[in-house]
Amino acid sequence: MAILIDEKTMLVVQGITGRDGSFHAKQMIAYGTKVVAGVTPGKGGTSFEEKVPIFDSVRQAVEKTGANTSVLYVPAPFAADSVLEAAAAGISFVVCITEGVPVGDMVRVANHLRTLERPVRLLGPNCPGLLSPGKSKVGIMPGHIAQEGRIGVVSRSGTLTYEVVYALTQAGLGQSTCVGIGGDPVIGTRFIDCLEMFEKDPGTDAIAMVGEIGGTDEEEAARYVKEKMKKPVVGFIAGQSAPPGKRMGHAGAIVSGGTGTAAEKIAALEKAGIRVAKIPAEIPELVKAALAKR
Amino acid sequence: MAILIDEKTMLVVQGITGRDGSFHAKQMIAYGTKVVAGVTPGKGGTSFEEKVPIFDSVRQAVEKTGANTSVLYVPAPFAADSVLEAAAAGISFVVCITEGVPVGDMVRVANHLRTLERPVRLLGPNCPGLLSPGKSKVGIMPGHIAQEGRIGVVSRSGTLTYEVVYALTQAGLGQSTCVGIGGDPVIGTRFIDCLEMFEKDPGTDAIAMVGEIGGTDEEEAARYVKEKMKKPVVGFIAGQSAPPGKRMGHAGAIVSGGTGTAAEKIAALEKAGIRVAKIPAEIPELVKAALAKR
Amino acid sequence: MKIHEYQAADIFKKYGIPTNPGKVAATSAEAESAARDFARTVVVKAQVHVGGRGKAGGVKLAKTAAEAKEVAEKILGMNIKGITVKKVLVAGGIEIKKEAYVGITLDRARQKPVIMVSAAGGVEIEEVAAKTPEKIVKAWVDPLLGLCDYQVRDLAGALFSDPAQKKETAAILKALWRVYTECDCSLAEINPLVVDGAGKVLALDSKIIFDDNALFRHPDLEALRDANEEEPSETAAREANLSYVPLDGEIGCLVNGAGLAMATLDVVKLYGGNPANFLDVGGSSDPKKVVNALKIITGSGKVKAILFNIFGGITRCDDIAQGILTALSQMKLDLPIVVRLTGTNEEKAREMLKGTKLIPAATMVEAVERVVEEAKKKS
Amino acid sequence: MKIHEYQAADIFKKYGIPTNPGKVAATSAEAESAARDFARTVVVKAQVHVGGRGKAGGVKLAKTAAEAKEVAEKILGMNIKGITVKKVLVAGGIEIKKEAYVGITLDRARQKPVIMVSAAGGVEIEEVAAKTPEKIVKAWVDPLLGLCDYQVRDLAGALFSDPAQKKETAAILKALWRVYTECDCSLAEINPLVVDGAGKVLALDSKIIFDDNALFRHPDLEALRDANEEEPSETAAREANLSYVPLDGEIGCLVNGAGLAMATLDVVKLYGGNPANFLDVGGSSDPKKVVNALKIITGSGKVKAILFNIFGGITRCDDIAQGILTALSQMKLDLPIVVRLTGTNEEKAREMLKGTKLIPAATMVEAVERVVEEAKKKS
Repeated sequence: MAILIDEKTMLVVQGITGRDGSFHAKQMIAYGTKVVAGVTPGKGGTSFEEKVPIFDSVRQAVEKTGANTSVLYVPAPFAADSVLEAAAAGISFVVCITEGVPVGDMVRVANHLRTLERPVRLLGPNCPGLLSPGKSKVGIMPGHIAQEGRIGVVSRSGTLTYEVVYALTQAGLGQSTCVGIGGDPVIGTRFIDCLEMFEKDPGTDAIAMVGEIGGTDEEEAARYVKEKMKKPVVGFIAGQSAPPGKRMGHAGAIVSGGTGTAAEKIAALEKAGIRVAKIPAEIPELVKAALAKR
Repeated sequence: MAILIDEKTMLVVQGITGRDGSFHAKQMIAYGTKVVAGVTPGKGGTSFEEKVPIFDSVRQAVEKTGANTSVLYVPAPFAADSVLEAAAAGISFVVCITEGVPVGDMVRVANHLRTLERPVRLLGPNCPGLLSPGKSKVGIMPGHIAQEGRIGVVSRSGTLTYEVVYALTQAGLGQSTCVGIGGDPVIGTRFIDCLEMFEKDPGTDAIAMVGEIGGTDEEEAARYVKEKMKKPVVGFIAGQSAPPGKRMGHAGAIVSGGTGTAAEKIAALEKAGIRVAKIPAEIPELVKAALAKR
Repeated sequence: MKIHEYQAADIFKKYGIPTNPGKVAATSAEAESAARDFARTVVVKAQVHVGGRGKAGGVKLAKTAAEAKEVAEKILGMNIKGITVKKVLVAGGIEIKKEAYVGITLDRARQKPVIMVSAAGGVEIEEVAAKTPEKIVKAWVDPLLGLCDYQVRDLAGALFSDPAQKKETAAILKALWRVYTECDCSLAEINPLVVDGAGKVLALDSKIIFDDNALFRHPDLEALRDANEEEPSETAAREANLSYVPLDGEIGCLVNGAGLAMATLDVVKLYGGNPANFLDVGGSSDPKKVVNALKIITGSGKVKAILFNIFGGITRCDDIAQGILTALSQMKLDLPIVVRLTGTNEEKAREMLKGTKLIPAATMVEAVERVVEEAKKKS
Repeated sequence: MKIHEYQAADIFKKYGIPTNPGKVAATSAEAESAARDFARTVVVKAQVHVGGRGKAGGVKLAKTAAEAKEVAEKILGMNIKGITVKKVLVAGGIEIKKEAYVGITLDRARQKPVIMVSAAGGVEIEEVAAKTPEKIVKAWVDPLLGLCDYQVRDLAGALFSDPAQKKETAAILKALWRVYTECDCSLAEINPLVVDGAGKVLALDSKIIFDDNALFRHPDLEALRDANEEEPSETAAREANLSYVPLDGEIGCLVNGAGLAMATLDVVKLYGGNPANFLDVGGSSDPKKVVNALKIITGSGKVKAILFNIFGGITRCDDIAQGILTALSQMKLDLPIVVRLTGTNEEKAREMLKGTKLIPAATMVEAVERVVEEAKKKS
């Protein structure tokens, strides 16, 4: 089992003819993801790698191929519109890889998606996507670092996620699904959403949650773990040595007005009974210990 | 029994110190409606008729008095904002009497209300309000023409509603609730909504539905009656002699692009098995006949 | 509120929509001079607030300035669907490669604006909708989100395949959406939207209808109103704040409330009469309003009998009766007047009318029967 | 992106927010001349992109032009939180009757903009929030609906009771909302918003921070950037499209990915080292990027050892190793360099580094231990 994507995922790639889109479309196809369609306005009627039909719009792609999930590799100025297009076309899960999307655009999109009668989930923006090992890979995560298993991973970052996933794999702890939720201040799917899905997923035994400075999502997640969850969660928070007021690469990774520090987050996690790793490499041990305790 | 308003209705009057607001607040109090608060920005802390406390905002009124319903007598330029204020303040039923509200404003408001997690129902704008005889009166309908009973009345107009209600009363057919949904092209509560509520209301035996030219709400209501309703419905459509392209008083009463004619509506109602009165005075007979047939 | 094609074109231009430049002429000499400036074939178009002017002969080509003068002479003063043509628009003729339709209006059922486009331009959209609905592509706009780029792309793609024309059309659609929302339109339409000889996309005809309810916040648009396009009675009614529509019959109707007024006309017709008008006199007992209403209704000289149909509601019937009597005392009116008053104190009101020349009636049907009878007596 | 007070005030003014007029001076002579124009007491304010300039002595009153010159002399060149003051704003002193706070920012938890107002103006809002949170009134704005009049009324009413001041404040709040949304701000703040001697409401200090992600659509705002406010290394990093933050330590860090970079700094600290910087070098194997990054990191001369921490991901580690080697061959760099490469072909990559002066490491911890050791050797 897995969350969000699995064998039933029928993917449409928005921006499939772009540099990143075409590269990662190939990677996803090679991994075994069912890439059923691509979209590039003006290139409808052609095909990608002579296998995947390309359409002018997501609506057409959904009508003709039954795609249920989309992934976006479109430039930042057009990302919000592409998410809205996917949502309106009947896609129920949209993964926005694009980095540098104006925050105001995402505020509008996130609030709009919440009002739809038919629920549409957004992952990202500014995220590496997600991976259900052996089932499906949507986004840019390297498939080879992961291994099928029963640990859920949820993280705000990219390569740090890979680091953790790889460490788990090397420790013999395979993953149910690895989700990169993205490093922007406003994102579609948050820690709590993933924790809730992992809690319900019969294929997941424990969760590794990788947070970072900025915002209060980790604190809210900690409360959620304490109040609602039975499965063990272990954590890591990046950015303990980040100076206040500086954006640490991710638009959302900033300590501002004294809130969002790593110390606060670690304290909140520990208060909720979550073991917090000091270094990423420590996560597999903590997961093993948590599983042994059950 | 009744729909939308009854003894539990706790009313706040928005614009209570204006000419119309104060006049009808008195009328409603005299009828027995529980008017618990008034709102006029800048007059908070004073009281209306030394009985009803006045607040600067609906939020304050709801906090202090527990009002659950509001009625608006505010000028057209401010009506949309007042509806939004009431909705945000926790009011669950907003009655907008105001005439002449820009259609664009109501399009925004109607679409916004639909997205709220806590449902907020709007009645109107450009409507006479509603009356649950013997229980509560919200709006501007004359109370004395109605009588407690088991007929539901729903209508797009004002005085024509009174005409029908009065005719029913004189024929010995009391009413459960009389609802004026308003004559604008975009309104919060439509025929279908009222029909659904009347169908569920154990205090209602039959429904008189008074439509008019413009739009297709009567046609949709007819389909609804045929497919979903067990209680008898009788109808009347005003505007058979209206020329096309002319706005007949109500902003919504216009035959445009060849649609919205009275003939079409009458045909749709009859096709759905609804008896349609030729003149308003015929409605009570049709209701009696329908009740007798059950 | 409707405005003229040339006024709508001005607004479109202001929002960046390419239009076909033209000049307005109120005389044939002006038309001739305008045509001379163009120095090529021109089209002379009647400026009236009704559709179907082409079929009515209100749109003509002219190859020379002299011909333009001649044509304008014919069109100016022409009566199209009851309205006299006072102005023509003279515009340079252009080569038309393609004709499409784009328009934005309110979808009342969905309570959302809808953008409609059709590759079948030049004919009325209602006609296309009736005969070949598959030729219309629609997109509904979430009014809180606004028009999205992907929608614009979709719509433009439904009209043209040439990338440049798609791009120009996308820009036009975005601008048209801005016109629609920023000017509080109930209709913003380009029909036809054409591709000209140079391959450029432009609006060849421009149509806007404004939401009357929103004009209070657009004084600049309100100023575009052309009172020439209304009957004088309509102008008078508007200025007196009365909701009024002139009709063809001989029975003048004064009713309180729009729905009741519509129903009253229906009953008059059902009982063999012909209403002269729709008029909502409102709920008050103000004699001045009644005087204004009576003057407007009887102004045409066609009215043979008058019907008051008033449902008292909260206002007392005796007050209303007093208002009517006061109004009638202030004007000379030699017509049979039937008065139906229902509501609080209706008996007292009927009592008051006794001994006057007003004919009281207890019900709507009774009143209508009586007024139809009175009108027939006068025929 | 932060901008100066005087630049923010210019934007506020353009949107109709009354501000206290001032003049920018880059020299004490300019400050003197500006003060002379005001011909009354002036306030001389350091223009720097950091808070707390008042406490740092960067804001002073001057009764005469001569005194203004003197004061400006002191403030210009002053170092406030690491930044040298290059400009001052000279503004006429005004009588302050009341001081309030108004600001708009994003509430990340609710994913909606929040307007905060407080009658306790003049102090930092974080301080008010910490000490007397009940003094802050908040309103969350539905971004699709926009700011509503009832919210504005509520907020203005929370600050002032005088009707005229409420009305002025309402207009200011509406304008501030327009600034916030139309300019893609992450913060738009007036602190203090004051009532002056004449009873008028105006912005006495103006602060705006723009969303970096949205600057591409605001070239006019991007042009307001003051490179003087950055360290030269920051400017160079920005121009090289590298995400970089200078820190105080001696271990230069080149990491791919922001999260991994933050974690790397944390591990360096945990193992007793001090990172010299945060730097995300990206996922590619482009030698040019590496050269730029190394130049930026080593520019200060403080760096004693360098750590590459690269998680290969989809890019092959041997490619990355080749990129690093090429980069190093293009520049002279006499520092110990520890390289940790993980991912596809990592063994091959480590093989390639053998025989070079680069020190390979298999894990992050191993690499950090080694680089800390190397840096200590150099101390």
